[in-house]
Amino acid sequence: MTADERQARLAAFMTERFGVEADPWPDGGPIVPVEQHVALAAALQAELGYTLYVYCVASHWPDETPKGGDLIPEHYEVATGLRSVGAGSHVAMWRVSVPVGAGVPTLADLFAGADWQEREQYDLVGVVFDDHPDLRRLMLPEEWVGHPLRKDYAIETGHLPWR
Amino acid sequence: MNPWLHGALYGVVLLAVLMTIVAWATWFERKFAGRMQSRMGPTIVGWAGLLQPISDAFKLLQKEDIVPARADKTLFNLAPPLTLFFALAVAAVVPFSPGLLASDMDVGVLYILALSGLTVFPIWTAGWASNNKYALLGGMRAVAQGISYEIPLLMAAAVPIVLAGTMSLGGIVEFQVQHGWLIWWPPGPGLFAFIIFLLAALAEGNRIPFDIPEAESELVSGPSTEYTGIKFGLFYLGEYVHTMISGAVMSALFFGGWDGPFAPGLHWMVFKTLFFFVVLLWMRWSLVRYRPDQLMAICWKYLVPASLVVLLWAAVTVVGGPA
Amino acid sequence: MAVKANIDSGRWGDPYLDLSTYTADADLMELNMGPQHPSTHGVFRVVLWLDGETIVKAVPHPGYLHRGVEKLCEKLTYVQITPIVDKNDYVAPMLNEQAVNMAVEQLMGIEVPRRARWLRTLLAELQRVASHLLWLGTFGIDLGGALGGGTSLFMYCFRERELIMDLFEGLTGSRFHYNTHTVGGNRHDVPAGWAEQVKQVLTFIERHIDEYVAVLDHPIFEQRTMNVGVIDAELALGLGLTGPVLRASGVDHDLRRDAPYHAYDEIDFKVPIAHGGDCYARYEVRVAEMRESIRMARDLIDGLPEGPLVGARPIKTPVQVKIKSGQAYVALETPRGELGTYVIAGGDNRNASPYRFKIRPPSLHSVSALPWVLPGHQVSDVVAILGSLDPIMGEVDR
Amino acid sequence: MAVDDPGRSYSHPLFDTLERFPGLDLATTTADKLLNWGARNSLWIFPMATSCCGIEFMASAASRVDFDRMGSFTRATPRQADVMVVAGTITVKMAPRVKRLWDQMPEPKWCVAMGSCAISGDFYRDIYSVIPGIDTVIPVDVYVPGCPPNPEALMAGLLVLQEKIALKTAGLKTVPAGRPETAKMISPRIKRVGHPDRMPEIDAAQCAQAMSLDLTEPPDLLAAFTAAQAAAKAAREAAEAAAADAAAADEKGGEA
Repeated sequence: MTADERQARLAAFMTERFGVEADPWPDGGPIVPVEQHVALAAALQAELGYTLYVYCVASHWPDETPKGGDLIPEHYEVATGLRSVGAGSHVAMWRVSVPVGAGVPTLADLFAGADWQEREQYDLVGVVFDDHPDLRRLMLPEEWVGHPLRKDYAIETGHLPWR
Repeated sequence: MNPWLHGALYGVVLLAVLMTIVAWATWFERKFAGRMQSRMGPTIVGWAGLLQPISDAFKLLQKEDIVPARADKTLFNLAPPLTLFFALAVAAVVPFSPGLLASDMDVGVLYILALSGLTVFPIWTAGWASNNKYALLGGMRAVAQGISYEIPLLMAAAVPIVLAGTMSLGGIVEFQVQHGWLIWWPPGPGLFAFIIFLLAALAEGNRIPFDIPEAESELVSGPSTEYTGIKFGLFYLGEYVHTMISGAVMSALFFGGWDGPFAPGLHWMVFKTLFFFVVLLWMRWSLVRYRPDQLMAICWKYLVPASLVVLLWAAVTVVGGPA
Repeated sequence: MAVKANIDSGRWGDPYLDLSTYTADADLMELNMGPQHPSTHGVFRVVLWLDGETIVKAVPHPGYLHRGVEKLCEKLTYVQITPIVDKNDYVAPMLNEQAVNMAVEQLMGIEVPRRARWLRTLLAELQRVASHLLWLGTFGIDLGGALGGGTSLFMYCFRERELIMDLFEGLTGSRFHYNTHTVGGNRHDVPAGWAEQVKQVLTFIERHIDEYVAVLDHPIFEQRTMNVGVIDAELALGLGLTGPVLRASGVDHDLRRDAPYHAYDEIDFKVPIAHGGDCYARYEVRVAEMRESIRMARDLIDGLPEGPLVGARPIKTPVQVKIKSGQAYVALETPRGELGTYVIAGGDNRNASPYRFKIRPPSLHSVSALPWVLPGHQVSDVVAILGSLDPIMGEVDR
Repeated sequence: MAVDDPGRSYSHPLFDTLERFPGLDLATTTADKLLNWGARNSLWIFPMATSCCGIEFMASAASRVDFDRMGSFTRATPRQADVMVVAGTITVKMAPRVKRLWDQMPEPKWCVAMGSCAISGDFYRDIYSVIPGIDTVIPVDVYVPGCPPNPEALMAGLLVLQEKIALKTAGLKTVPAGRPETAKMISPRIKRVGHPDRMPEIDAAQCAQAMSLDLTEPPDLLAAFTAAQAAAKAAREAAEAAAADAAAADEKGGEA
């Protein structure tokens, strides 16, 4: 099966099972309700053969008012990617959006690799993952204050007595 | 001559000669390893880097002497000299040519085995006294390894004793001068005993592939991790002396000691000793190391039974065989 | 669910083991390996709980080289990012450059000229050989120690690696961080006589690979690596392991063949796999890959097409590369596995910077296998397993 | 190096004994030359290799460059090393460990900062987690610039270090080199070790954190640091004003 065929099958599957609009299919995958995050990953892993855990990317979006639009409140977006293995390998990607303070359900029960990836995103971006077995900082020291990849974190923040 | 005076004089001379040889043995090892690895080795300090060992010694001499705060100070300071002492003490009974030895004990071989059994104690002491987990692990490994390999070492050393009918090292060499080297004659037990002895001596001397107590890639530097300056230098020296002396013991036990044509006995003995030193170096720079449990398995599963069989073979040979 | 079942059945080690429930014969010993340790391949720390010499639980701590590259990239323009990502996987910088430039090209819809695609493929394969050589050498040190046979292997491997560094220096003027890829093509064209030099070097290395295999072909090496650090296919997939580590677990997956980019769909190559899942299988796969890469590089240098290295509208200033919006995930196969770049466009500098720039490092996933694999092994196996995973800390921590 | 070094800060059984006998001065002066020769020709290296420069460091140990030629090789434990080669970026998480390992090395010891990350932090210098140059933590003797420096450059750096050690016997001053702080480069908040403006509180806090490895930012240090920076700025402005006044007075005097 080629990557295009897989993409078409994925779109059909997600429309059918999770009510995601197949057209237009945005870059980075469609936005899926948070409650369906784990169910979707489990279905993709078990039924469509997306068994390779690829990435988990969280991004921070502060309050923003686009021109002539309404205020988009501060939120986190977590993008997840799973890959099918072998010929015509294809990445199934989708995103979930959560307000600051709310958590994203963890995928660590399905994919062992989600453990560290989610810890890293928690450490750097500040998204909390609910029911994570071991949610600690991964990159920065335990005593660190703040989450550097948030947009309100200054890049040159000092840390006495070292910098 | 008064045996005490003789022993003292000979000891001083032997110490001076041995230390000089060992100092340049480190230079030789670095050159040799360099050549094996398509490098040059030391070239800048002195002609062909010949002054490198002296430079290292002066450097080590002036380094700060650190004793870790929570170390056991007495034992910590005692371990390095003891290492060197036990290694050197073995040299007392090694005959370099007829009559040229500090003391021709009747129980020379037993004395060597007893002392080489003791060599693990300073290592263990160092590991325990350093109050460092890597050193402790190294010390524990050294003890486990030392105790296990003591048995095949002893059994293998018993083969020349049985064949020559004496425990004096000088006597064993004398026997070989008359009857031929033990590794060849009587055929069989000598050769196998030598292989077992070589493996066990490698393990006793903590050389690759059996250098698990030091194991730089796992245990940083093993028992000597916390030692600075000249104390580390003593460890280093002890290791080389031990290697050198085991080469000498091997040539005395199995390769006829000073026996050889054309040249005086001393030359032959030194030549054979250095030859074994090079063989050990060669193995060191071309093999990777075993894991501790595999090391134990080799000893208890293969070497101990094999050494028993070889010893029995030797006994049978003596009673009814060609000797 | 699946993860927990596998832990409970004892197939995988338990990273979440509660030590108070563990009953040892004597007290457990807590051993801290790193962050400065001779064989942690950089600054990496593993805390081990030992029962005797057997590992009960392992807790790795990365992050000692966390340089905030992702935050820095949000401040820089797309063109400026290229030399920054060189320093992530510093053993294969070429592929890092390619990864970020491919992502930008995809977002902007730029077509790369055929010659540039072939040259990129060639550089990627040469870099793969160099990287695997470095891995083989350091793996030797891990097993044989800094004062032993391992060092000899290390020296041989570095001798050959230097030749590839010379090739890159001849092409780009720099030994290490090349900055030779740019959005839409390559900066440096092949100099005169370079192709001949490449062929000579490849012949030389190919001959010497047989020597390394001969050096390692003895029972000690086999005993140290066989059945040590076994990662089964299910764990490897769940952890997101890719590249040689995944292929050593018996999964036939290679982005070069399965999701072709550059010129990989135009050339013919085999993807070596092994089924053991242990350190020896990973060694086998990497050595086979080295041979295959040399063969590919030879084909590539012979078939290098004529033509321009950059497109019709070359990028002259950094601010020319502007992307209003969009997200893209682009991946390629580095010597360590799938290196992905996730870019959310539309950031600072009037859209000339990314809003969020995430690198998906294969090494981080490899290292995350440690707590699952290490329990039950000995202290000595830690260095063998860590070495066989081939992590690069610059990439793990970024 | 050490015998007639009045500033010797460490204990050594041999030298301590020698110093008790004043008549031995002459002998020790001669011996000092020999010891210095030994020290500079046997530089055992402790590689603080963190990133890219670490690979080039390995290349310098390998066949083509091979610093074993001049008697240098690497030791994995700081206790047996003379030179710490800091090769690569040092992060806030790593810095206390570097400091601690440096403190574990026995005197006399030297530090080589290899590569621009270790020298100044390079382009990571403004990032929250990277320290702007290793010389804000430990004193550096030789800087080897490059990103990363070629193996030959590291070799040259070690030769420079040898010359520097030799100068010590000739009675010449060997203070740590000190990175030139040009006008264009923004000087880091924390001054390098030995800089006249460096606050002693910083030293104390770095030592304390190197021992405890607890990286919490000390709140009182932050307040003191801000106050000291303000005071230093005021003093600098006052000095500039005074200089301007003096220049003006000179001008007036010239006119008169």
